[in-house]
Amino acid sequence: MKMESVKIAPEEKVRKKPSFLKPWMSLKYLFKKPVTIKIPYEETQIAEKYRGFHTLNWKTCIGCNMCGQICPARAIEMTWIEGEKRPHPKIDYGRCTFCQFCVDVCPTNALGHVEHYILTTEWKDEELELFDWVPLPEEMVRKFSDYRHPLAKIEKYEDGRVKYVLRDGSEFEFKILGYGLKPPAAAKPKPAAKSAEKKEEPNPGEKKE
Amino acid sequence: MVDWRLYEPLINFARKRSMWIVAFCTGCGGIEMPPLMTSRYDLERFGMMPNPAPRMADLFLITGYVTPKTLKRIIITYEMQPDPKYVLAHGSCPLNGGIYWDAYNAIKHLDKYIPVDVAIAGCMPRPEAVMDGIKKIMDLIETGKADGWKRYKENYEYYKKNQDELFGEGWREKTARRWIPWLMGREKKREEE
Amino acid sequence: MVTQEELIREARENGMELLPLEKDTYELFFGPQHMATENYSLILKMDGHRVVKAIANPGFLHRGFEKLAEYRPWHTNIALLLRICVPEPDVPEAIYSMAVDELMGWEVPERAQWIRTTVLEMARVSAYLFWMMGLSFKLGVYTAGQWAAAYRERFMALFEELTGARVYHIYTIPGGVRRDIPGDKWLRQLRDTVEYIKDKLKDFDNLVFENYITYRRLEGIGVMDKKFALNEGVTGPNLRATGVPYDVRRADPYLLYPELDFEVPVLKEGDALARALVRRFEFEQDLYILEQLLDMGPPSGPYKVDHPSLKALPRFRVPAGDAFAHVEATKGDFGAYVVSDGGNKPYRVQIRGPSIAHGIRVIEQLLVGARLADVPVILMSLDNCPPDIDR
Amino acid sequence: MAEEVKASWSKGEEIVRMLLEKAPYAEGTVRRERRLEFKVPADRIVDFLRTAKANGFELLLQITAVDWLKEGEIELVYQLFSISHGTHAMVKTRLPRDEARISTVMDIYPVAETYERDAHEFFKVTFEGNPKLEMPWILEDEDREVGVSHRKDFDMLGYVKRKYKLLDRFDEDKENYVI
Repeated sequence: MKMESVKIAPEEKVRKKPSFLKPWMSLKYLFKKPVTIKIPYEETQIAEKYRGFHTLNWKTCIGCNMCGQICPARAIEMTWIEGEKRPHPKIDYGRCTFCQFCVDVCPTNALGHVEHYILTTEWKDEELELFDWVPLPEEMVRKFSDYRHPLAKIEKYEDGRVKYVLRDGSEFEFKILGYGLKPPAAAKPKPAAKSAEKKEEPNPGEKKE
Repeated sequence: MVDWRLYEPLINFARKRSMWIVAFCTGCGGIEMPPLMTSRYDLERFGMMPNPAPRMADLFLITGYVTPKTLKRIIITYEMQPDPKYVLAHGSCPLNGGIYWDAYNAIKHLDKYIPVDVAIAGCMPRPEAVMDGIKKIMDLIETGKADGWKRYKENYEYYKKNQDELFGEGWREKTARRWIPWLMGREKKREEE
Repeated sequence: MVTQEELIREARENGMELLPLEKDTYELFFGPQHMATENYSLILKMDGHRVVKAIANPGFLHRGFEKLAEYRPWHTNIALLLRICVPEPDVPEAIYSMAVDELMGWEVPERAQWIRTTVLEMARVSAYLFWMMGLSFKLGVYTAGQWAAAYRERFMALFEELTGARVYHIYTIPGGVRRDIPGDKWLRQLRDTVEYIKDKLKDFDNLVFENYITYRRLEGIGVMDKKFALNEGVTGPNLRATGVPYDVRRADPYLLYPELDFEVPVLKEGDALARALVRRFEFEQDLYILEQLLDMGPPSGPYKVDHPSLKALPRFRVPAGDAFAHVEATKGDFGAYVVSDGGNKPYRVQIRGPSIAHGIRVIEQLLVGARLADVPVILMSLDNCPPDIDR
Repeated sequence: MAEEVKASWSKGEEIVRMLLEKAPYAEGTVRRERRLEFKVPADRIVDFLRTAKANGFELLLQITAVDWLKEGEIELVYQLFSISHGTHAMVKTRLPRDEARISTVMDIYPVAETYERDAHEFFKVTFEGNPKLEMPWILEDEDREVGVSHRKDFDMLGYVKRKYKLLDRFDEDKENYVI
């Protein structure tokens, strides 16, 4: 059925009568249990598919840059890693809006997300490094069940090596060769077949550093 | 002469347990403030409360993105706060621009203009994440590491230079005077009538 | 004792221009660092405790959405535009999606329509709870504010389950919604919550809406009449409180609203009390609508349009044209005007927030003659939302 | 259901016919149910809106400016809503881009003052007769001086780069990213 005409509420239903006594009725709340969640001692249950930090299956990521294209904040930068054939996304949580459109468009479902959402750091350069990472595989993130970011520290070295120190002390090390869609000059020996003349042109992503 | 350093742990403990917040919703994260302050998450357990007057407040929550127009007020408010004062930046936007990375009217790196002590990830951060940030700032106060206010004093020229670069010289006076002609001009017209 | 003229002359000699101060009036900068205004400023000219003149000073939250939207693909604009209305971010999502649907010529599947309607109604209920909290705090009834904030958390939890985020849901997309309903458990939870809030509404009535203090505080302040309200573009509950039965859900039906039964409250007075009562009744009606929707149950079928362009989102193109869509938000008539030139980005997006009408001229005129203590209450009774104005 | 849709269509045509009788300079079409569209020359916009308001279009929802760079024109869209007819109407008019001037409709819809201030700030359209155009609106004075606007030829990214100095990940060639 379609109601074309507006059904107007009768005025007496909308109006209320002022009263002196009725506010006292709320005294009954004195005897009720408080709704407060005592956070440091209690934990809230986060919904199952809460949009938190990303995870990346390094084996299935094909480096197609769909995530980089859809990202409204341009938080995703393709990163060339030694030993990997295709670039992997590096996500900057100083940009990310946790919309997870990147997860939606990922053609191989390599990019995913977990419920973890807490990342608190001091405002110091070495600690803010934590905000910019290549996501780890899901099982490494899921190890920690307290909804915190899995990393304790990111150490960067001169030669491009990066060491992720997880919160349980284990380490994860790889070497970043460069950024951008095109393979950087350092990665040239790997795909030896095609990038013979490509090495002349500088990689646009690299000059940032 | 009393050596105040002896009492420092005690003073730090007192500071840590009585942080009052400037009630200034600078951005979208302000919507998570009411749940935090009210019964559900109840920040008053930590001795915190929103306070209308910056003169009595210790903690400044930058709740989300900051526009230049707000930043002017933030700087003025921040300078009005008495001295041990701490800044907590919510979410991505103060850090690196967030989704407004190309917006002409949003600050990209807040740290250039005022010192920030603690950053939280999230867009917007859940109340639990904010509470985690507050816990972190409490730890920093207790260990004496939350020294943003000292940095602001020591590097005042640096911050001032950045602020002037963004807003132009003499922005404080200009901002205050901006509205006066509109308040007075109209008034004169009315008197004539 | 120096006279005023001497002061002015002295200042002139020193190269300053002092303005001739008037007797008994002073300027008061109300906000943005103020609890009541939410980063929005009013410049008041006061005579004692009465406002003589008010000037609204918006723009503290301006991020240039309309320009930014031209730089982002169609789809990702959802993640951007919902930031326009922070208390109910589903509304900008919905209007933008509806406008894009119209441009694409898509008929949204029934299940998606049901979900969208439910999400919009949930957003309305939680926004009304948020408003109740604000009003109670400004009236000094802190208890009710605490309740409202706590009850809103129940809806936040439901949203979290459904959409994956607490506040910025990014859920309604062109062509449908992003995820399906998590299951029957969620529907049961929603029904429980609606029942629960309905039960608690009596307590709100007792403490706020039937409280003698509320009536003394709200009655007769910020009065506007029908003609004034229509001229000033006032919409939503503020307009209905002046006697015009204009509700977008009835006047320009969208989604499932033609099939739903609800009453539109109308009062004649147009003062802050009438606005509060209209909002309170609408809150009740929204709970009733949610019950109806739950009785209807979500129709089976897909939850979004099956279209090849939805698989390659960055290259999603929209045929040239323009469309206008609007919905009834708690604050009023929320509209989006979208222009496409056939590219993969919008040519122009304009969002019309209701507060652009309420927060500038209406405030400026309603505040004249009001007492300073009433200013926050009038602001709250209009439910002025600064991000709408600034965009 | 189908008959109802048809009925409101014909209702829309009726409204258009009625309005066009009183304002023959305009052209009007029915876009779909509850969406009307009028095209009015810029110098008659005041007359047309006065006619429209007298004939049941009570609300002015927004004045949208659209910058058509290729045509060299600025399009103003007056979004009207009629509560009595229950329909939305877009009143479109075009102005030359270089000299965008139009007279204000403040005396018909007072709320237009606000919308006109908005359009003036972001699209540099001058509304003659609006006293508050130069009043500070959303942008700050320093932004106004450098000419921030939402017009299509405003180089936003360049401006951001100049203003905030720091924009990483910005110099990459645009082809890689759709944005």
